[in-house]
Amino acid sequence: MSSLAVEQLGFQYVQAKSDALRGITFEVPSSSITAIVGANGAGKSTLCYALAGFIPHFFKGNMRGAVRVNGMDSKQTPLAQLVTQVGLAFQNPFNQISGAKLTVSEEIAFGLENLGVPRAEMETRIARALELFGLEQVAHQSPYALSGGQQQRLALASIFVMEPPVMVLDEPTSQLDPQGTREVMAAIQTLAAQGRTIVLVEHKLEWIAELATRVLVLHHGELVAQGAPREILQCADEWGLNETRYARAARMARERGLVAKDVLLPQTLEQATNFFRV
Amino acid sequence: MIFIFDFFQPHHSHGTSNFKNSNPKLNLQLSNLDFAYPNGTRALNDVSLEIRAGSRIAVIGQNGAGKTTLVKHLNGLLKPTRGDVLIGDWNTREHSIAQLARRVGFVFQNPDDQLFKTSVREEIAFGPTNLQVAAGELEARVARALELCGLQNVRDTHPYDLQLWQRRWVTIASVVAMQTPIVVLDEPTTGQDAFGLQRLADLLEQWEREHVTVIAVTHDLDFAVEQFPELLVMAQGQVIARGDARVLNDESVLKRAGLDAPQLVRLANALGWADAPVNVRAFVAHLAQSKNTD
Amino acid sequence: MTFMERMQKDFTTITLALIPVAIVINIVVGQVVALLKIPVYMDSVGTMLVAILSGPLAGAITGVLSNLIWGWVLPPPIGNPVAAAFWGTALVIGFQTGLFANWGWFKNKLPQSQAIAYVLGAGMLLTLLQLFLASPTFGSADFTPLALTGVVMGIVLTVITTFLTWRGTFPPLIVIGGVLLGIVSAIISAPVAAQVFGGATGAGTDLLVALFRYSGLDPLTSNLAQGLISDPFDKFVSYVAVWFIVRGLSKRLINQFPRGENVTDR
Amino acid sequence: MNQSFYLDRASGWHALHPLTKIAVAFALSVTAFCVRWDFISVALFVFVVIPFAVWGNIWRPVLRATFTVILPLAVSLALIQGFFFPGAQDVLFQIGPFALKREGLEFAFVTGTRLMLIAGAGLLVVYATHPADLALALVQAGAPYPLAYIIVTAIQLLPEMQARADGILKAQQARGLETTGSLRVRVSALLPLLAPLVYGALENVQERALALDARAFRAPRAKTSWRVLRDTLAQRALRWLLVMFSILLIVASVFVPLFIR
Repeated sequence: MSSLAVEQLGFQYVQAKSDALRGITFEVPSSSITAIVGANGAGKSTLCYALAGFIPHFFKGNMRGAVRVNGMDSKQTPLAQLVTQVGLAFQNPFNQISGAKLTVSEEIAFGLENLGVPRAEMETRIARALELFGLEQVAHQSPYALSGGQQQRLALASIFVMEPPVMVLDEPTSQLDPQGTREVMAAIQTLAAQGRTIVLVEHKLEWIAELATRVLVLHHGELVAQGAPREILQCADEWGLNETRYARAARMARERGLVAKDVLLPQTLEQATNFFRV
Repeated sequence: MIFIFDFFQPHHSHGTSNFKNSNPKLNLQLSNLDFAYPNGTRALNDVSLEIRAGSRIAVIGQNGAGKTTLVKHLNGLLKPTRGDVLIGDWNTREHSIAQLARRVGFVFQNPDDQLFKTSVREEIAFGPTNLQVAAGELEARVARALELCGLQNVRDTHPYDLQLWQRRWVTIASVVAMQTPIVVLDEPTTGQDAFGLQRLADLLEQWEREHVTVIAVTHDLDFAVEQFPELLVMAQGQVIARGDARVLNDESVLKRAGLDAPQLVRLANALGWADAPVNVRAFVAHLAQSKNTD
Repeated sequence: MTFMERMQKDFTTITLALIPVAIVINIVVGQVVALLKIPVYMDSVGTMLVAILSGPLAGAITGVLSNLIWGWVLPPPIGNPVAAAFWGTALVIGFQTGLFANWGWFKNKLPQSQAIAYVLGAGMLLTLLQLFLASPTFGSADFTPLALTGVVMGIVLTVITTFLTWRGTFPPLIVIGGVLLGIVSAIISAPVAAQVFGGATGAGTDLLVALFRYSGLDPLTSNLAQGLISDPFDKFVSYVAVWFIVRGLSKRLINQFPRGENVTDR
Repeated sequence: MNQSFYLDRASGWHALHPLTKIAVAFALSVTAFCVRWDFISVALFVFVVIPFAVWGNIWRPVLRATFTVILPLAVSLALIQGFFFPGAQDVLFQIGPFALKREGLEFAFVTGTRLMLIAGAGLLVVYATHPADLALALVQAGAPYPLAYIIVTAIQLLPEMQARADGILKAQQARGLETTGSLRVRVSALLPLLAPLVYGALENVQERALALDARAFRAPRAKTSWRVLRDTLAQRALRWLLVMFSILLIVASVFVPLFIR
């Protein structure tokens, strides 16, 4: 069963000259990691906003088509209800701190307070979120005192704790160093393993090839390809994606006739090792 | 009163100000550099370094290794606790940041700490205007910066109507237009797609032709080994290795720096090759060679 | 549209996120300007921004909260309990600015000749007000130096804004709005200053109050006169500053605010 | 990194419910306004505010802050009222055309000490109450929920803005902006420094709003709270008494001429 269904979605921001998205149709199966890739300006963030209901409820503009979240039409459902179904986290960890809370625990509690969750239940849920995202050590620190990677994990924890079945993550690692990226990716993997549906926008293709079950490619506001990571990322270079060095080396080797023509380009270390070993 | 900008407090005047704008051969000399933040954190520990004019160096290492602290010394943003930084014949202690801006251009990580004009063009013109570049030349410099950074189509756009990655290009362009003999880039690859990385590579080529010294702090090791002939590896406030991409073949260096090897190094290791190729071309050449010998 | 509907439309999340930022802008800009030792306060720029972008009610609330926080939540040296007493003035600044913005005063739509006429009119009103306050009809002492200063400042501001209007970059009605708002806020502030603080607020403007007292005016009128001299200048300059800030904001952002149309379609 | 005014001390005064502390400050202020005795404010300050401040172990900052606020005010007051109090007769001494009069000084004293008391009482609350607790108490007392958000966010933003201001100063200097030297140089540096600060803060507003909505900030339900405020029956009774006392005093001062100032 699919938790997110997008039909002929289009969007134009108010006073924008052209469409940010056009004719997008796809479904996201439950308990999977779906990656969205594309060059800068391809419409990835806009799509995330639409999936989480911020289009049409937050951004002014002209929306066409429909997004269905567990069967509910996002246009007809109030945002406060949609966010309990689809959680959204985005690039800049600093701006995701509510500002209204003084410690990491309180910050995580913020969403639960808004949903009116009783304090006793909050306690267990916050404890679980702190543990899952490795924030126990800093639970009583100010959110502003954390490192970038910790702040981003706090942002994810704050969404996770509200227990939305679907989590949309818009480039959660773009501001992070490799260490921070690894931390966040590990957390995402755990979430998927626990049955959450993840939609992930990410530039680092090696991670996508490693984690994603499906990949969607956006190009100039349109959905140009979707499918399994290794197949889809074959022509990553044509869409302005940062191809892995494995794929690039393999392509060059293929052009020089050093490897077989019919084998798919490798995207991960493991695939590459097998690819070049034969 | 809050001193939101500390320049309202009394300041001593900095050095003399006889500027020579064209100073093509500026070597950087860092000697016995120590730096501790006011809260006591020791960020640099006895760093001595010489960077010759026209070098292209990537500074790599984990967060907290002292990379940004180091490069912030190169244009006087930070003044050493002990030791000296010489930019050509200028000691950074004796010159204000604004004076040093004639010699060292600095691209910051967060573009929003500096953008304030209502068009990209004006924003790029701000730096050169501060350096008293004449009107005619100013136009030419801005036009050139716009072109090199791929911003011609948005020259009259409001910087905040652009995406973050584009705003980052605006700050790069504003340094390009200052035409300093030395350029420092703090995490230039953040948020860039393949087109952006290619543009960055082209810009590095352009600077190379002009003998501009380029020092970049980056987390993107794949990019660093491909685009920078020289790497400076930092850990715990010290430079632990310096050299070309082959320094990353050394397992102990990677371990001390807490870094993952670049993809090709990892692949070469997995394939059991003795030494790792620095870029895709070298990798394929090595592959071809090994196929031939088989 | 009913009041409740309007409230819901104006108090979007983005408005709520803007209000604390606006309060901090009030404080930061106010402090920096205070350091420059120029005779304006400029401590309502943030309030005015909210009023323009999110409507009069949001502006009024920002004004009140700003003064209460400045007065009672932040400690000295940043905070100053004196500010809290003037919450009423802050409320009116926010509300009035919101109304002006709704009437389209922050847009630039008038034909040039008419625009220049408005600006000249407002400038003359400001200058005449200075003259009147310094004339023997009002007080009884010799106010020549004060009158001279006021008149020169009035003329300088008139010339600058007329020039900007002539160049076509300036909405002339905000100049009138600034002067009007200054008069209104002087009228509201005077009783508070006179009754609660006995006429002194510890600021540089106390010198003016003393001057009017010396001329024989009663406490309330002295404070009123002081306000009528300082406030129109202050609001006039603040409006010009706010207008430049709004002009500098990206359209993408302005469009997200409930009353973004108050400043777009220029 | 956090706001600098709340002082975390383990004292009985700190432990009181925020509304209790506010009620004390309120009753003190009302008394100062309503009771007709020239030394009422001084008496309350010495016999109530200072002991409470000592109890809370915050007497040093409370006194320091009170006098930073009051001193310039008092000087202004003494000069304006001392020399220009309407209808004053009793000349103490003469400086050129100006006469310092007793009635004026008395009025300045009463007004000045009253302001001192109000400031002191307020600071007593501010230094001993965590702003988040204050906000929570207000919301639990029926104030609209976003009020808590606005108060706490505003005070957290201020140090953030100061940190950013430093980054901006450096960034613009690195683009060759001179910020030291003559007044003209400093004034012309103001725009490149203030503008990114203001624009940056404003441009972040949209993402902050997005993050708030993503956390169901506007959900139309009864909210719960993770933070817990300690309240007791005794404190509730005390608050009620203090409020009743204040109201009585106000009413009395209107009807009983003895009380009117």
